[in-house]
Amino acid sequence: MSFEPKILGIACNWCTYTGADLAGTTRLQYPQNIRVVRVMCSSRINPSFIFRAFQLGADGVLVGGCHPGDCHYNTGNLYARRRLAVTKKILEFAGMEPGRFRVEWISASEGNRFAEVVREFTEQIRDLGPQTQFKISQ
Amino acid sequence: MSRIGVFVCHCGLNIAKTVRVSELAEFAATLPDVVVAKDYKFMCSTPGQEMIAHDIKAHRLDRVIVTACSPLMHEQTFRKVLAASGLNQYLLTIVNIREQVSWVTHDIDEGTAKAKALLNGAVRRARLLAPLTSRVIDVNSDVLVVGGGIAGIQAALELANTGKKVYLVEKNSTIGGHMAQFDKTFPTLDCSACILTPKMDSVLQHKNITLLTSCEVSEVKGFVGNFDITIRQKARYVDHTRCNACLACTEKCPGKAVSEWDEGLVKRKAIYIPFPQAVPQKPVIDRDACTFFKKGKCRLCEKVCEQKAIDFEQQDTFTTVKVGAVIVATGYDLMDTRALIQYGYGKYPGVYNALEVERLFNSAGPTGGKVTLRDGKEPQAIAILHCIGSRDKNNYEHCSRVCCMYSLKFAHLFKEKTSADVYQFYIDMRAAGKGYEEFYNRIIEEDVKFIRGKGARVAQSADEPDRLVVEAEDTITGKFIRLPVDMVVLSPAIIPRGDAKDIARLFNLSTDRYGFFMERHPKLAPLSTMSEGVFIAGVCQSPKDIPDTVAQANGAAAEALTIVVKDKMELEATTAMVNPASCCACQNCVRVCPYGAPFFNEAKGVSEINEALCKGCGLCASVCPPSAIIARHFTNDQVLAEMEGLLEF
Amino acid sequence: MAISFEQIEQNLKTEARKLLESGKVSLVLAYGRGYDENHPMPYVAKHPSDVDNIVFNEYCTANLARYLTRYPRRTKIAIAAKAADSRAVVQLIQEDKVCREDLVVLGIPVYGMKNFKTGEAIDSKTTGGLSNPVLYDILLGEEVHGQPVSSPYDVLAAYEAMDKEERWAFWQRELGRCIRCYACRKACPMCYCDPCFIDQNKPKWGEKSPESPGNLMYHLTRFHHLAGRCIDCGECSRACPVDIPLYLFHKKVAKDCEEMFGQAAGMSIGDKPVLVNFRVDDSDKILE
Amino acid sequence: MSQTVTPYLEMSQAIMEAGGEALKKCYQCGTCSGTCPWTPITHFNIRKLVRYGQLGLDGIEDFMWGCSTCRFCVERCPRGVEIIDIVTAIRNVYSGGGMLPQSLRAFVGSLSARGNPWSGDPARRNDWAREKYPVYAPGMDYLFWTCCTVCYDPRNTRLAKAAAEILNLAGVRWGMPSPDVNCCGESLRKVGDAELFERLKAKNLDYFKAQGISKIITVSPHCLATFSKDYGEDFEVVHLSELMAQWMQEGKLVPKKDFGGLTVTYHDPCYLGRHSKVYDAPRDILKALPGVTFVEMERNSEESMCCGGGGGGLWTEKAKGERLSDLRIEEAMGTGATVLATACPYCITMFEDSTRTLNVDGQIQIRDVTELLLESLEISIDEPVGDACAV
Repeated sequence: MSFEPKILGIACNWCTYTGADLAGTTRLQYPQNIRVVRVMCSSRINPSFIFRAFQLGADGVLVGGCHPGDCHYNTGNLYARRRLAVTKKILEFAGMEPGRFRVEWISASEGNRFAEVVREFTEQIRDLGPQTQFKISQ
Repeated sequence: MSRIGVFVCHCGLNIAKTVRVSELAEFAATLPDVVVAKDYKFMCSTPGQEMIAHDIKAHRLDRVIVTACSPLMHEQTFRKVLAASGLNQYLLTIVNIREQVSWVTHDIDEGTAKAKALLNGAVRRARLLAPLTSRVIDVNSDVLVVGGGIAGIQAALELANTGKKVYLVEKNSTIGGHMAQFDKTFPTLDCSACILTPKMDSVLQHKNITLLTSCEVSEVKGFVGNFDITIRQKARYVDHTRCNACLACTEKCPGKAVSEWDEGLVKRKAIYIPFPQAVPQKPVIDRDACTFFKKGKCRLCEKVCEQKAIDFEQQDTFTTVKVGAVIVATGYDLMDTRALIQYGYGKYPGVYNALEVERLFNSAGPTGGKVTLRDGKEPQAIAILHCIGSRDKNNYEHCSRVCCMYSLKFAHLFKEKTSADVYQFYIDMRAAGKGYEEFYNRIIEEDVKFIRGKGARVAQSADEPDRLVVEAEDTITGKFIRLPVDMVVLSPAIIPRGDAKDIARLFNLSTDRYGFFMERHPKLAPLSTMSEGVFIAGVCQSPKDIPDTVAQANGAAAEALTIVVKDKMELEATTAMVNPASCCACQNCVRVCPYGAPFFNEAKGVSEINEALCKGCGLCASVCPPSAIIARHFTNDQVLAEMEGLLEF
Repeated sequence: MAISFEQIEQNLKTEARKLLESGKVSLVLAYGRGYDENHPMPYVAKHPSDVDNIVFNEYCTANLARYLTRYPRRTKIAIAAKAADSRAVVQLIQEDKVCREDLVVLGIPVYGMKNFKTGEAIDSKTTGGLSNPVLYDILLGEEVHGQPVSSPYDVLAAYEAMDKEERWAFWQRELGRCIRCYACRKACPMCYCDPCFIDQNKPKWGEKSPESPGNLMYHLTRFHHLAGRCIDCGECSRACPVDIPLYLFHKKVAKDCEEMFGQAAGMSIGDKPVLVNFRVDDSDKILE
Repeated sequence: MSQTVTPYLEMSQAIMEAGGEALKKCYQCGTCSGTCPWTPITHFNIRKLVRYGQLGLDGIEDFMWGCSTCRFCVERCPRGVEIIDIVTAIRNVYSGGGMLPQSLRAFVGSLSARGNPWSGDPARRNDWAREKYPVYAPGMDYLFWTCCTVCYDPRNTRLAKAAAEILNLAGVRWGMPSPDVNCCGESLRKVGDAELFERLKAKNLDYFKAQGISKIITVSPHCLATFSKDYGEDFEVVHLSELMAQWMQEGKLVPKKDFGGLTVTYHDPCYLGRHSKVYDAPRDILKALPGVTFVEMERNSEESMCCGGGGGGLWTEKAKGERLSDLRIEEAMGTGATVLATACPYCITMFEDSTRTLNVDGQIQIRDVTELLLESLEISIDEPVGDACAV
């Protein structure tokens, strides 16, 4: 059986989650490997959420937030940008493939873009193969 | 142990077509703590809702999971079902298997598998949910309006007419703002005073408006619905409760100072009213110009005042008012163009800025409405220079928006009042507005000369020393123009009031790079700010004309009304709180919060959160290294549990 | 110019005595003798008579800023601070953990300090490439000039050059040895949380027993918590009983932060820690 | 003259790639052309040059050589366009295609063959010094960078000598470059020959590195500007006027000679003023000279007029009536000054030329601030002032 990656999405309520809904409303098709957790703002994402997701067996993690400047909470995503950038650097220095963790700004009107990013990311993770480094074997 | 009910919706075929809903319900029944799991055609229909309500009672459910469309669609609907059944509404979880599952795949196996994973996550999260209660607070029914220009006047009157009590704070001794300085308004050329002074008078007369001139906001406490605003009444040295506005004092006063109202073109007395139609029409003493304050002798005003209203001992006083909402309408200043040495403002007497020219046209102005130069002569040639400091990276990048139109108005008035030749030096003519293009055409036909090229330099004429020359390129012909004129009018950049930064700090408003107040959303919330309950109107937000300002003022009044019309309001329940036992006093939360909700309690040595200000974004929780902050409804363990569930299958 | 440790010790004693006698401070954080010459220990002088117990030699590597947060706010403290230590002081001031006006910083310009376990000089590894304190009230020696300047990040080259599998294996091996004694966080001047996230049960961020996944969670999260705050004193690594080179990871994160945000930790008391700050024009490239 | 044209965007693209990226920002308001000193007196129009560049229109050749890179337009541009970069890029693109005016061919040729614009023998670069002054050796405080113009142009060798004497009086350890160096290349870069510029620069940098040079003094603001902006940041460059003003303030140089009521005005060289933001130092020096009445021209400091010598203008022939230096001389004389002081060898050359063609060389003298200061220190360089102009 071919490898079906597990992808965790974490999306902010106001932009990316709404954009993902729009992708549905407009019936855009994308792979079903992504499972989205809704948070109110991308700034809610604790770096440990990401580390934990990989330990729980996620093959890839995609974070979505409002475009910088459009944050529902004004500046939340500007903090998130810095904090998640550091998270990414830590993962990479620990030895993880850089492609497994990705942050994208997707607005509520960009259903198309949400679908596109998910398609592309899923392909990328499929190519990288299963994530075994962090995963805690049961 | 919780008792969870799972309700899977078919949404007709919308879901059922690509998710095997009955299989999903059967799967749900196998998950921990799930005591009942059902599927139904339309869960949001009345029978669907009744089924949930019935099962809550029948199965003594303490958690409900609805597996249906996006929470953005029906979360509220189902929350009401829970509330009606005696269950806390925050114990509801929605699993989005329509927008994010059934509609985005054609493969029923894939759809079903993903739905199961999502549901698994939801069950794990639901077990950890806690009931939340929104705090309900009383709402102060009054409104504060800051700034007594046309925006503030309009907003105050609109609100007062609905029966709400309004405090209108103005830092000057009269209301009216810049509009009261104008003679005519574009494009209709109706008299500014004729349309404004009745409104000013209504403010004074209105039983619901408390007019606070010579006042400034000095402290803001509280939050939406419950602001405590401290207002400083600056000493006027005239007891306005006694003064009968006979103005005998202003006649006798020997003290002189430049008239701010007339843009420094003339002098006024030390005890004065700024202009004849000022509201209130009672004088104040300018301490810096008063002979008594300077030399300790004089008191002429006191001698002539029959009402005994003069009070040299008066001090600043402070009062606190309670309001539910605030409208900020603090207006604008013109950029100080002296820094642009190439235009010679402040150096050549023939160079004027736009507001000075407004005063020259005004019949109550320094020249009685005659257009004369500082030496009393009538100008023979006049150049109006657009975009001075606006649209300019070295100064202000924004377009000041009204200059094109007022420059046309000036041209018209110059033509009407003098026999001068009038030239406009412009980059682009911007006449987008009702009747504006027509006005532009009218001015062209009045034989005003339009030179398409930004004025580059103003200098003294070499041949006629009392005249000026304007240098520019006419970019249409590519010719260098050296134009002898008697008068140059600069249209300077419109910028926020010098003290806008203080106002921003007081009300916790964000500003753009130049200090204009930021709206919450440029399109969908143009009058709201990041501070709940504080609204903005007029040029303090960005340059705009009078019609737009008035429209904004009405809009801001309506926005404020939506708050103060209620007696009580519910605060956000999904706020953050600090667990003091874990707080390490790093104060990261205090540093990052866009709303200023967290604060450091020095006495206890821990951070605390003012829940009334919290909007529930969760930023503070993620920057809290010892996880001492609990972001309600999105707690660390809730999110982790959901992730665990999602990634299990 | 050679460093005279005796001179520094002498100056330290003189200043400490003056400060305690005048009542300007209620305690002086310095070094005292351990079980032998080569193992000095942190020492708190509270009375002028304690001053005689103060020592200073090349093994006084401990970062005394660690102890600043142990005293009630507003305690007047004098602290002996080498270059990296002074950056810790600055960082703590930025974080409002201590107030500038409550501190007398006794700056020690020095190089050639030695790891008390190995005797090896620490200059190129864990001093942030600095010899002189960035903040002080009194300098206990002449500023050091003319020492070969090395980038604090030079030692990273070998690790950055590894491919990701090698690096993963390296850290698996190193972090896998962790016995979860938490000496690293005890020694760290920036680890002042109590309780630490890893000690919590709700949520349980990671296993508490010394096995790989829990170790990884603890250390990676700690690296994040110290991002933009670690001042490269190297105390975590020297404190580690199993000699895990934690300083390498901290250094890498510090380097990335400096590159991305243009600010190194603890250099200026007016700075705001980079991860509780932002610039509107931060580039999205940092996420790539 | 109406004709149909088609935008040729490949050309516009080429200009942007050559460093004229700022083309995109311009909104054609005419501030540059309204500010440009050339617009009133020649057909050169800087706005049109940019416009033609934006659309890649034919006919750009008519405009490309008029700019003297005085930076007045750049300072005023509301869009922050680096207009000089555009001019340089356009010249680079077109002169690459062989379109170089006749007068500039000798200039470029000399730079290419001899490493200086004056067709001077490279080996005789230091002849002006007559072995009186030292060549730089490692360990010295400063390299005194002698501009090609002060080495080879007879009038300007006086400036070189004056500067050398002042350096000696100030007591600094200094040396001039060995003949291994060549022109700084500033004007050449503005003329558009980026390739040759890089060659000249590399040779100079090799010399700087080999000698371990860290501090450089220039008398030409052109060398100053290009060293500080185009040569990297490995060394510190300063214009002599700044040091002289500092030394006077420190009391190291004390003017003695009373000039007895001499009226002096000062012309800000574009490359010292607008390019390098040095306005006060030369004025401070002049004001401190005993018996000098200092007067300003109307256009001074940030608003100073250009002499026309920058951007290759020094080597380009201009018709009478189209010379900025003539206008500037008239403006200077209008103040009643009998000495026009400046601080740039290019300005000196341009103005001396104008005083002769206007036939006013008896009424106004052109002096470098350095020369005036040396005179007030009562040191004369061993050469009569009078006949220096003869070439």
